[in-house]
Amino acid sequence: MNWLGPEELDAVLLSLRVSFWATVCSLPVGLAVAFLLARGRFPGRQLLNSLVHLPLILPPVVTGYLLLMTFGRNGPVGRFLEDAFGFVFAFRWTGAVLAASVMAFPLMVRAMRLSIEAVDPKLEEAAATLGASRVWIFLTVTLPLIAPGIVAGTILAFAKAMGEFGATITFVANIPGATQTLPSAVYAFLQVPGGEAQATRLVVIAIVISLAALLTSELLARRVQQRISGT
Amino acid sequence: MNWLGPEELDAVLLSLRVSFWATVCSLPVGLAVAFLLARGRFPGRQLLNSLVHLPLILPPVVTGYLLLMTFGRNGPVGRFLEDAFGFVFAFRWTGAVLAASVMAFPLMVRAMRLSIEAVDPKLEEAAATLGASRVWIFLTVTLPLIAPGIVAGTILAFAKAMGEFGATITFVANIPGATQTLPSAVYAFLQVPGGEAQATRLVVIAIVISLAALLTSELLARRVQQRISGT
Amino acid sequence: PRLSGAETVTVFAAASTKTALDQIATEWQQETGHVVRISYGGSATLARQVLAGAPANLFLSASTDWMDAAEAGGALVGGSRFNLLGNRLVIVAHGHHAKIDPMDLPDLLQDRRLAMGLVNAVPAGQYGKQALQALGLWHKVAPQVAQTDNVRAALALVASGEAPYGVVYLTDARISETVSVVAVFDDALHAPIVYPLAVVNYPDTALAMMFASYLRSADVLSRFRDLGFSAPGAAK
Amino acid sequence: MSLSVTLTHQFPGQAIDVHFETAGGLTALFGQSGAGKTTVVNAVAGLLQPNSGKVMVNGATLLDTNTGRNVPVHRRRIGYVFQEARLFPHLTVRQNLHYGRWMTGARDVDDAEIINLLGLGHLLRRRPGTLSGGERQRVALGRALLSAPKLLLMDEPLAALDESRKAEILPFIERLRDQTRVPILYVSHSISEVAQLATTVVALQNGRVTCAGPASEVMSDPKVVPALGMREAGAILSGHVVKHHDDGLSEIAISAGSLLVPQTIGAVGDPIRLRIAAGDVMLGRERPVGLSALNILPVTVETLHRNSSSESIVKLRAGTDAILAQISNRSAARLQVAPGQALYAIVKSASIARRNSETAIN
Amino acid sequence: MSLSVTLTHQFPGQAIDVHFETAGGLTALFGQSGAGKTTVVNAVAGLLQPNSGKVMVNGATLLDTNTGRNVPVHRRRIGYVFQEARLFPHLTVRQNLHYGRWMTGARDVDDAEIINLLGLGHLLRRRPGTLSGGERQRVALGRALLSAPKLLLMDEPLAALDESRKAEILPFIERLRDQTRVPILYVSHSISEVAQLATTVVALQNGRVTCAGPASEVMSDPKVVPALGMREAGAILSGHVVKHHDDGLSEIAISAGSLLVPQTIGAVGDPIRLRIAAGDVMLGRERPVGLSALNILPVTVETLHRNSSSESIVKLRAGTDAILAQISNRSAARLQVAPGQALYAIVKSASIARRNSETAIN
Ligand SMILES: Nc1ncnc2c1ncn2[C@@H]1O[C@H](COP(=O)(O)OP(=O)(O)OP(=O)(O)O)[C@@H](O)[C@H]1O
Ligand SMILES: Nc1ncnc2c1ncn2[C@@H]1O[C@H](COP(=O)(O)OP(=O)(O)OP(=O)(O)O)[C@@H](O)[C@H]1O
Ligand SMILES: [Mg+2]
Ligand SMILES: [Mg+2]
Repeated sequence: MNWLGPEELDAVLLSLRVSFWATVCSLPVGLAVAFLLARGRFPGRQLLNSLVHLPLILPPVVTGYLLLMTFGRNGPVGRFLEDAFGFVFAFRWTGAVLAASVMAFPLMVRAMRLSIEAVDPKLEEAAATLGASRVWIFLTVTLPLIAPGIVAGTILAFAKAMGEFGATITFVANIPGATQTLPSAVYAFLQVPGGEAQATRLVVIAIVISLAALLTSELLARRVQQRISGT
Repeated sequence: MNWLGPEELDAVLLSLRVSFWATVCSLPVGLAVAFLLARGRFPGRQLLNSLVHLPLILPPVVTGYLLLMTFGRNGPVGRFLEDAFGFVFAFRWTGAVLAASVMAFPLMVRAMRLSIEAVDPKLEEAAATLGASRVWIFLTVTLPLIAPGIVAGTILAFAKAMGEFGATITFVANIPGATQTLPSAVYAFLQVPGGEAQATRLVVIAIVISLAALLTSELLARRVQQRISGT
Repeated sequence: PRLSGAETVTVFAAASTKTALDQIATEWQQETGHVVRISYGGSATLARQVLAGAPANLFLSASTDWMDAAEAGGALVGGSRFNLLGNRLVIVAHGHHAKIDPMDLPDLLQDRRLAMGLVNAVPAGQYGKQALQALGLWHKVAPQVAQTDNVRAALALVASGEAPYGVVYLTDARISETVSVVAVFDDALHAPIVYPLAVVNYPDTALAMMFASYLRSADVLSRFRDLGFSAPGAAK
Repeated sequence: MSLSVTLTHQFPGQAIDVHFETAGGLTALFGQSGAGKTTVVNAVAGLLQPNSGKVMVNGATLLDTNTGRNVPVHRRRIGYVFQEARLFPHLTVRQNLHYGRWMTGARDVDDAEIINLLGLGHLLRRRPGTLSGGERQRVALGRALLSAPKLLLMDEPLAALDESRKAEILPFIERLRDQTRVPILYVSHSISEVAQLATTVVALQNGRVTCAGPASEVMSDPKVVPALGMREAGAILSGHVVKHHDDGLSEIAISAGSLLVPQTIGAVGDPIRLRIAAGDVMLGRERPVGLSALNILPVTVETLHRNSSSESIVKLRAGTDAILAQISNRSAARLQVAPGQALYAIVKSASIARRNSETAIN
Repeated sequence: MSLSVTLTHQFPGQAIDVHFETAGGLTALFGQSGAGKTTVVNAVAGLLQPNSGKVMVNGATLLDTNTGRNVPVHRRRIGYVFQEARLFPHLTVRQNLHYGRWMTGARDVDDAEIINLLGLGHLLRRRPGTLSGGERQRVALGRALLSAPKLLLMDEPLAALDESRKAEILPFIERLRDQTRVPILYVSHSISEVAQLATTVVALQNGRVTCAGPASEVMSDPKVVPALGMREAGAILSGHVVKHHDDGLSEIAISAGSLLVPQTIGAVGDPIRLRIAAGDVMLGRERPVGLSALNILPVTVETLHRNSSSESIVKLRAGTDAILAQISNRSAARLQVAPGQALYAIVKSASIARRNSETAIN
């Protein structure tokens, strides 16, 4: 890709990495939360629900600030993580992963939750009569049946992570090679007169990558659907 | 609300208006697109699908610019609309509605589509044997059955519209009383020394409004679910 | 208070001028009965909007480049452009901190971060880069620079202690309690920091002209100075 | 009043190739699990697009893959009772029942009778989610009946119902069959249902028609019976009511004389169909005396068909009617049953009652 | 081997209040649609939490709302054949069948026999989505049987199956009943199924037990029969195989003598249960001659129960067994039937055959 400068290539690769890990890491958490929200009847359920939706409601910059206050070096969680595990988010690509995950979380959880709510509990009952414990029921019945929701949640999260900008740059800034994601680079180009051409190039790359992921997910979903509905 | 300045009150009311109309206007379109994507088998389906996801993939600023280029006074669609109907999006609150709709569209469509895909076609067949045409089947069987998805899509869209900032400020600017939404106002406060307190106040208002909407939607969804599953 | 015959002037202004401009606009409104609406945003966004036919009567940019772009696009009323304000670039540190010599910055930083606006895109970042280059420090600190999409975000990184030092405008640094100004860059180290103002080629320029000349009046300029801005081109 | 179905369809691993024509009435589709019954019904309904085929109802072509004609499902005016109930979960029972009326604008159907017949009165406000299996099936039945169909498709409509409920519903279906011009395609595994209801029987096996014809012929053909997979052959006789006696018996005239059966509905003179299962007929060389059985008919042996290693089916002529008797081979030998021989057929009145239109089945 | 169920539960508009105890074997739950059969089964399975109740199986308490004991569903080791199949749509037929084995680690179940019995061999790679109704039910049956259950719950497991398939499966269930210690709770609307299978019959009506007891007693109690809603009373006799004759008949010794029935499985000396429906028994004052019926037993009238305006049920003593005969009131009058009277009961061998364990039902 000789028409991409090294910094731009870095940004593309970083965005891919961030989006991938944001998606992968939020998957199990998202699934658990979706399950709790769909099935759980516990006090604080609506609180959790609200919390999950917060990144959607807040302007991204605000989310970024809140992340900074919480997960930054001097934030309560950030300090704990650093002291206990030596794990740092600030100015690291891991922070970008966190920001992208948080921003994509409501989308992922909603998709999964819708699917979980559509699962016929009678099938889970049938599994229980056949000796499956709750965990096994989840793994062997619920999980396969909500595959469409998982695929949808995953692709939404990935796409959102690819496009996330406001919270990321506020939380982990823009350090070329470390935290400069594709959207940050695009933003930078758009801030200088005449930078549109370069911005466009990067945007096209982002679109191509995301759409490839999207089409793959569609194929996957269709295959899952076919398996369930017959043949 | 004497602790809210008139400008801030304007912003709150405008955001409410924008989110309301963004949600209401994108509902039928979102439903139609979700239906096409879930059931349609036409060439260009994947193109439509990609288009719907675009606002998620693109950094919001880019989406805002694209809207400005397309629906602005000098943009092709914008000029046509103004010439033909005297209808202007750019720098009007209607433009904020458009921006919020576009940004919320992928979330809404995905939620509805998941629900549509979960509808048992056997019930629709049964309706057909009883004399229901496609439209009637949709209205009397499909639509009620996808109510959970519609509720989810609606609340996602509303929350997203309440939080949307990047595309809106880029497309319609930040004119108090005309296009200054809550997130834009928050942004403006955050840009100046000492504005944090006011920003926080506005953020809290945004959260309260959105969570009220969220809780209402949950109640609604639960009632719908109960109706379907029995009693 | 909207009087009969009151008109509205819409100003597109760089977000960093909000505190000052809001106060001054309010005063003018009270004096004249006319209404000022100010849309704050990034200079790039504002310029593009002005070029796209936004209903702006006045454009106050934080960057000469974008004012140039607007001018080149024919969006401005010829001859109305005027360098309204200037600013100073400073180094801030987290918490109460003794003054430093900018030349010590690399040593003080060690492997920690220096917060700045985007050095190729945000004006404060661009000026900061020029200054550090002029001091011969840029190649040393460049790998440590954490860039943000606006100066306030850079300041926030310092305020939260995430980055020990940052390069911001004096206007931003002044009233923050969690940061202290530890050095002020010499004006000579970077291109002059100016906020050009121009009347936009939008119907009814008369009121815009009127407000523009109000802003340029000596009284108002001194008010701006009280609020931290310096005179434009105070540098050579 | 007619129904004509031709269709071929290839499922992965299962070919369906079916043709039959009936003069209307109730056509029973009979066959083992997986034989293709539901497939045929779906094709008639328009829910399955067969590879090729033609479906005509009362002269109207619903589907013809040659001409490309294909009436959309919702214009076919069918009432389809699905094998699974397929109720609308978001509608109440009442709304489910009225759905077809609502869609077709047919206001003239009297729902009270059907709601009553199906015992749905106390369920009308409920939603299907918590109905019992049989309740669900009754609602499905009601929903199809109330849509004022021009063609009724019923796929095991009574499978989940108890005997007494069935006994109430069967005569209603009989009346539908006899009093309306609505052809009925009826899938059932129950011989007694088929025997009571069917005008025509179409037997399917492995996606093909193995035998088709008027019910009275098919079900009394001893050679066909094993092929049908029926464990119970039997004859269907037509007669008319002669008298209702005081002791609860009715006298029915048939060609060979008269039969006494438990009180039936129907006024004197009304025609009636009776079924006598082969297993319920005893043969005697002499007219027995002092026996509880009330019906003793002189008959002539037509054929003797050895059905299994232990049993035979004897086809007897009684007047102009045929009667079947299933007897052990040992009895056949002992009575020296041979074509042309004159015997007495002995049938309990209750055995007839059990299979006639009033009290039905088991 | 025992099963004891006590439960009360209040649905909106329908109270369930049931108690019964059985000594194991197969307990048939019998009753009209909506009577509460599935509710009882669900409570035993643990899928319904009754307002109060106690469920014990083979001495183990599965549920006791007094002590708060409630064994989780998946630890109850039940095999539940649901009224609707409830197959896992994402698994193949084979995976569905093996699901229980997989979950409980029970490897010792021989799947070949059951797959064969249920005719599922050619379906193993298919997914449930496109199975026919009967195929689905067979898979559901197989899935429950293959989970090596300690308690079998079967809710109309054969309702969607054809007669010949049923005839193959019923003897299998009989063997389960007789050869394993697995209690079976069996819901069915088919009297013949119940008659053939049930050790104990529990009749439900409107959420209450109207009658419960050993099958042979309940089904031969003429006073109970109408309450059961059964159209066909009958006696169940125990005997043993004496001889298999060359002409395809088997001789069965019962207390009153011997009966000839079509060839049965079972070696000489094996015990066997026979059912003789009241409708299949004729009475004669004298021993008839020249009749095709092979079984003529001397009997004594015990009671005469007027069943309806036209029919009576006569309870007869044959040796130590009871036999029921359903005759018309006219015949009863003509034969002057009265308690103590000596008569002959005449039964065709085929009538017995139809209800014994080999050829079953209709
Ligand atoms: N959740 C519920 N709410 C209200 N009524 C209910 C509920 N569940 C069951 N019922 C009612 O309780 C009664 C018993 O239901 P159940 O399913 O046990 O019947 P059943 O004997 O199995 O009938 P069938 O033979 O039709 O399957 C029915 O009338 C049913 O409508
Ligand atoms: N889409 C399909 N793909 C493959 N095989 C199919 C498909 N649909 C049906 N079949 C097979 O075609 C055969 C006929 O199915 P059909 O549903 O018509 O049977 P049926 O006669 O109604 O049986 P039942 O009495 O069990 O309901 C079955 O073996 C079934 O498995
Ligand atoms: Mg079928
Ligand atoms: Mg039931």
